[in-house]
Amino acid sequence: MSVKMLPMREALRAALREEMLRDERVFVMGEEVGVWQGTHRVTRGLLDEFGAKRVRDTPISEMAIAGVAVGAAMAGLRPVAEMMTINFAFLAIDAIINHAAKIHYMFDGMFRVPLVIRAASGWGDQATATHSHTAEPIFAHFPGLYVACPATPADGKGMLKTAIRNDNPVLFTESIGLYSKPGPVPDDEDFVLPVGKADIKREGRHCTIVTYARGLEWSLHAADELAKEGIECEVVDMRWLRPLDMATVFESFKKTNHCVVVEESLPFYSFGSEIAAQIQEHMFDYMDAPVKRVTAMDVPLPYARDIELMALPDTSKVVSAVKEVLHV
Amino acid sequence: MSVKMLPMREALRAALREEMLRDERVFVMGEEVGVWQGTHRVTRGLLDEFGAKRVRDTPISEMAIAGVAVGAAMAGLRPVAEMMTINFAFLAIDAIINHAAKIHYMFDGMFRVPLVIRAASGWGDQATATHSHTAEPIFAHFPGLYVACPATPADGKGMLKTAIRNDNPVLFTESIGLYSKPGPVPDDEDFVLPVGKADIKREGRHCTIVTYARGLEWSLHAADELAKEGIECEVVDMRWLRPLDMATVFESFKKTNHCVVVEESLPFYSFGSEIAAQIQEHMFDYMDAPVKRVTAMDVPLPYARDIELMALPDTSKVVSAVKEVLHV
Amino acid sequence: MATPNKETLLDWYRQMYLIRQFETKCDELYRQKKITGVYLHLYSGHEAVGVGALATLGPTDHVITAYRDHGIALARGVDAKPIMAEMMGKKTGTSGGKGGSMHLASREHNFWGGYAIVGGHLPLAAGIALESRYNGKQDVVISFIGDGATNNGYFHEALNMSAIWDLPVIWIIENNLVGMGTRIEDSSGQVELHKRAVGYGIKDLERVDGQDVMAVYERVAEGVAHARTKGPVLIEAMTYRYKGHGVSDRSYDKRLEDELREWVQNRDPLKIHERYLLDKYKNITTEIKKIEREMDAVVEESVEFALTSPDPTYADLINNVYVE
Amino acid sequence: MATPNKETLLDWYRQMYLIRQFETKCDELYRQKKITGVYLHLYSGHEAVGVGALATLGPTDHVITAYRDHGIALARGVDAKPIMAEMMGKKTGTSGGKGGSMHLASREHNFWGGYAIVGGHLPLAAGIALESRYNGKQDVVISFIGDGATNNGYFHEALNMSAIWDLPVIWIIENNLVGMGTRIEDSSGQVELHKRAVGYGIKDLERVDGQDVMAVYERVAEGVAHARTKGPVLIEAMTYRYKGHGVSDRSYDKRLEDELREWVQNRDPLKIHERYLLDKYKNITTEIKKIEREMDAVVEESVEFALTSPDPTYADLINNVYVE
Ligand SMILES: Cc1ncc(C[n+]2csc(CCOP(=O)(O)OP(=O)(O)O)c2C)c(N)n1
Ligand SMILES: Cc1ncc(C[n+]2csc(CCOP(=O)(O)OP(=O)(O)O)c2C)c(N)n1
Ligand SMILES: [Mg+2]
Ligand SMILES: [Mg+2]
Repeated sequence: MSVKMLPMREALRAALREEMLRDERVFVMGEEVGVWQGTHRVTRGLLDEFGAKRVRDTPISEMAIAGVAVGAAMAGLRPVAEMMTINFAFLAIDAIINHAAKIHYMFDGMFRVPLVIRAASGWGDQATATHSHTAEPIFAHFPGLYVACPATPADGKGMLKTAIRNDNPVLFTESIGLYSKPGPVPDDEDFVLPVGKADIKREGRHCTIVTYARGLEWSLHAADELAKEGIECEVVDMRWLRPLDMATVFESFKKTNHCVVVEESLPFYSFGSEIAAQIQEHMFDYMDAPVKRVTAMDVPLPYARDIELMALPDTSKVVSAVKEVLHV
Repeated sequence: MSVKMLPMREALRAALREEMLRDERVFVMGEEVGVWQGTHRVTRGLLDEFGAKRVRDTPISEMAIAGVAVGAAMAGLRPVAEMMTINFAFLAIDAIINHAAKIHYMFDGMFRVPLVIRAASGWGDQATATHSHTAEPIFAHFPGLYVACPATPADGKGMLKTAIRNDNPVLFTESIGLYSKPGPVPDDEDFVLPVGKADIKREGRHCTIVTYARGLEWSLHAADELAKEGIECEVVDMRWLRPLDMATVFESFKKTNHCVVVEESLPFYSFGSEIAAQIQEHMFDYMDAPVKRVTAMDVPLPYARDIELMALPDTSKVVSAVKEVLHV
Repeated sequence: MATPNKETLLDWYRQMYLIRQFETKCDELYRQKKITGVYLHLYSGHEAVGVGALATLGPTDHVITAYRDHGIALARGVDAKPIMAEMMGKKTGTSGGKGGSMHLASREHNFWGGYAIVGGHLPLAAGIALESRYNGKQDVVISFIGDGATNNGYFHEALNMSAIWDLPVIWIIENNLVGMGTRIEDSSGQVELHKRAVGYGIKDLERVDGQDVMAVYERVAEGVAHARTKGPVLIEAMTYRYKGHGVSDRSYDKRLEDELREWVQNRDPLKIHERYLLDKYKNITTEIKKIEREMDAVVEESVEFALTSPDPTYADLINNVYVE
Repeated sequence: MATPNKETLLDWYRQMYLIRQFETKCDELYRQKKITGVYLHLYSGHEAVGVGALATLGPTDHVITAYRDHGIALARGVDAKPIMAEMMGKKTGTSGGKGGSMHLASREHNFWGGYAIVGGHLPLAAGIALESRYNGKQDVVISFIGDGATNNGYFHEALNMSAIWDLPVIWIIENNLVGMGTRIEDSSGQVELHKRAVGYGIKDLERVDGQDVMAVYERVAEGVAHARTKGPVLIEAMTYRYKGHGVSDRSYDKRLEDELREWVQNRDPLKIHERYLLDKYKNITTEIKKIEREMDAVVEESVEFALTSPDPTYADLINNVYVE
């Protein structure tokens, strides 16, 4: 299997393109996905290649984008609907959690909703309070939905292909901060990754860092720095917020007995809350120290660059947290 | 101060009425709040007393109900907007979290949004998957908003009055399961309760039960049952999911060294997650056992009564959880 | 469009009568606490809209509606037994007892369901229509809409999207003058709701008397013809609900007793159609009575079936959350 | 409605020129990385809409808009200095550097802000108008709306609510033919957006040439008169954006160079108004040039002010989350 270096956005595009070639029922819809070539350029070139039937520009109608995609999926198509950013997905949250995520159950299996909702997520570019959400943990609160949050181009490709082929609705978030980051990507049309499987991105024995999406970069950099001081971190990339692969976390924790959770999102009722709650619940006897969380600060996010960056997690905050749990 | 026995809905109505009498700027708006007398009868009689200017029936337009209320609040009124149920508040979540909760910060204090959004929350009446949310923890994820969730008629009255007088936007949820439950309510126009203060509803020394809203009833009943076996539970009613009064929880936990969290909502990324995460983080040395969570089951909720009730927390589940953390 | 023959006209009567009896029975069962829960919205009074509209469709066409869905399911030909079983939350119900009254559906009838979030099914209708166009089919979708639902963002976005993509949807507003308790004058700046069509460049098929099954049939047939090859249409059917908003929410309607009496006495869809049949065909009374007795039996059987059906179990509670 | 005198007409030119220069400077500063971030949406090309519309208002009236808000702030009389400081995220900015380009506002000018969620400010406009009616005032609200925003649920719900409550809002669509890259024909089933008024029973004041400040003024004045005592109106102003959607999103516009050239050459609001002034008044060139130099200086001063202003600090990051 050959491998290419691709930035995240191109890895995602490759997944879309391959799945569109593979299955006539797969189509893309959303704001500016066609003529404009995609706000984040993920869909660049697809309109030219596949035409307006399969690459559908929509009005600024988030409720309908999600809702129409649900209907089309029920009827047998396999829509990949883009929410330009997850901020606007709030306008579609009813269609996503009350329709996409509930229809299979509510009609006891009569209908399926094989739908992917892609949404760019994250902040740090002065996009200000309304445009700086990383709200995927909120969506992952609700059963019936899968929530995929890749951190590397290879995972991006493999997980998006999985999401498209899966018969369940998937919210697929793409970190804005990762779109341009390159990584090796398998050049294989059948490279798919299992739903709900976490991945150990670095092995180590002193502390487990649990993270996802953009948090992986900060975590790996922190692990590099800490390694210089002889502290070996195991970095678990959750990849999916639902289903949540706690087995992999527990396995790691049994070895390290220490844990830091790293996320780009807000602190309360969030990703880190759930991970920490589950660790203390199921790994109590293995805990040498409390789980610490590194998150965004609990404020609506401001425009001015310097103060915005103060609110963002970063490598040094992860390093400090690991040292704190290890008491070094 | 005299006290009256009132069911929750009447305690809430008394709060609305008193505040409307006290302050001309306070008005009520929402679906069916006027002519129909309120879906849950909380606003019964208010249209007759205050007229259509101050008791405003709206179309089925949740986005606009919340958004218009935000604008009116910015301009100096003090709207109390009703979302018939929190399920429909999903349609207004953008207006609530991106507008109500962010405007004060985003314009650096230039505007204030003294707004209360009331929403009935909860399930157990065969309302089915789309109509059975208890999503207040999701809203409490976002800074800029207060989230109030009273469990007793007295708290309902005092907290609603506080919410109306406060200059910040408050999501005020009312448990459907509690509307008809009576309790003693101070008959005092100036009975207000502080924002973000938890309340110990029962003292005890063996195990702390942290809960809110409808969970209080199950918790108190469980505490009664457990008391018969000599197990004394301290029941902390959080009352506000934001700000979250962890100090009261920690105080109790230092004494009991054991904790069970009880909530009507779903398990993942929720209330119990946050409480458990904070306890292990700040109270590690006091923990004799992991915190256990009693929640709804992680399924979209079904119609059929028997299986619906299987998914709901109840007293016996709380009793078992307490025994489990106490190893008895 | 062929004028319906006697058989068809009688069949419409049969359907309307079945719906009326079914709903009356549901009401009774609710009061007897054999149907439980908080939501049960009866179609009594609306029969001619559902029956007339669905009479225009072929089996590969599609239907979708809101929570006031019993009559739509019956008019689409779904068996009364699983419908009644669903009311009682039984395993044999259309949705295995998990959806309840508001969430009836039948995949084999291309009846895509009742939906309880006001407006929530409107984009679903457009999505189902998209599949038809996408796959080069001629199938159309009828989507019913309450008058109250037309003020919701979903209405706006879904109708607009159906317009720009020329989707084959017949949007039918069932205007019964009221949301739960809010009168249309108090909820819509434009009380002639069909006029909203112009905002989307959708063909406006105006108002039709929703109590006259023949009028509904003719107007919707015109809409179906347009939708099949061109694009969406909007029709506003004027109707009335007889049993309040839902069975647990009737108090307010007391105030409207006069209005209700007027509709029941002078604009009842069953009476109007019966009179039409009596005028047109001699000696049809016997046939009508026979049909009525048959439908009474269908309803009774459905109750029997539902009452004796098993409840769902814990296994049902946890299955079908995801497709495995 | 009095015909504007020379002073007023010159003042409009002054405002439009100021906006144009201010935006050109912002563009330059962005390219020099003195303004940073991803969002900066320039008002160049739209000047006559904002200036003509706001000329109809008194100081107690209200204005609200979306993220393309620099021109609206300037036309409302907000000082260029804090506006420019906000672009640079400075403590001295209109929003203390926390809102940025998309969130300018000034309480004392009753300018309620720019808002970045498409459609999100429309119900806010209605709410502000509600306060006016509630308190028996005569103040009106002008709410600008992008053409793309008219397809969003907020538009529908807010306009309808303004209609049923007779709220004093002048809804002005700034139709620049495109959302980000989506042409209006591809986003709206009804390309004459003002026709949506009928769906809400709102007074339809039709299309107006948004490049002619006088035409805008007259039409909006009519709208204001109606709104003050009666209810909402809808106006569609045809305009064009010169600098792409935002400064970081210009690529696509290359395809539209011909269209852009046509608007700049033949329909530029500054040129149209200058020609009008030159036709009407002799020897006005000197006055115009003088105004231009003054406004150039205003822009330069604003840059100087912004560049030398302090950044917000950690204390600002954490304050004003709540009113204490
Ligand atoms: C989004 C949303 N808001 C509110 C409700 C509560 N609700 C249920 S039915 C209804 C009235 C709907 O009226 P209409 O559309 O006219 O339908 P009808 O009941 O008259 O058939 C309301 C407000 C809901 N289910 N969904
Ligand atoms: C709800 C929402 N969806 C999408 C966006 C992204 N977005 C920002 S501006 C814009 C286009 C708006 O076009 P229009 O309303 O015509 O205003 P214009 O930019 O032409 O002034 C889009 C899609 C957003 N900010 N909010
Ligand atoms: Mg109705
Ligand atoms: Mg535009």
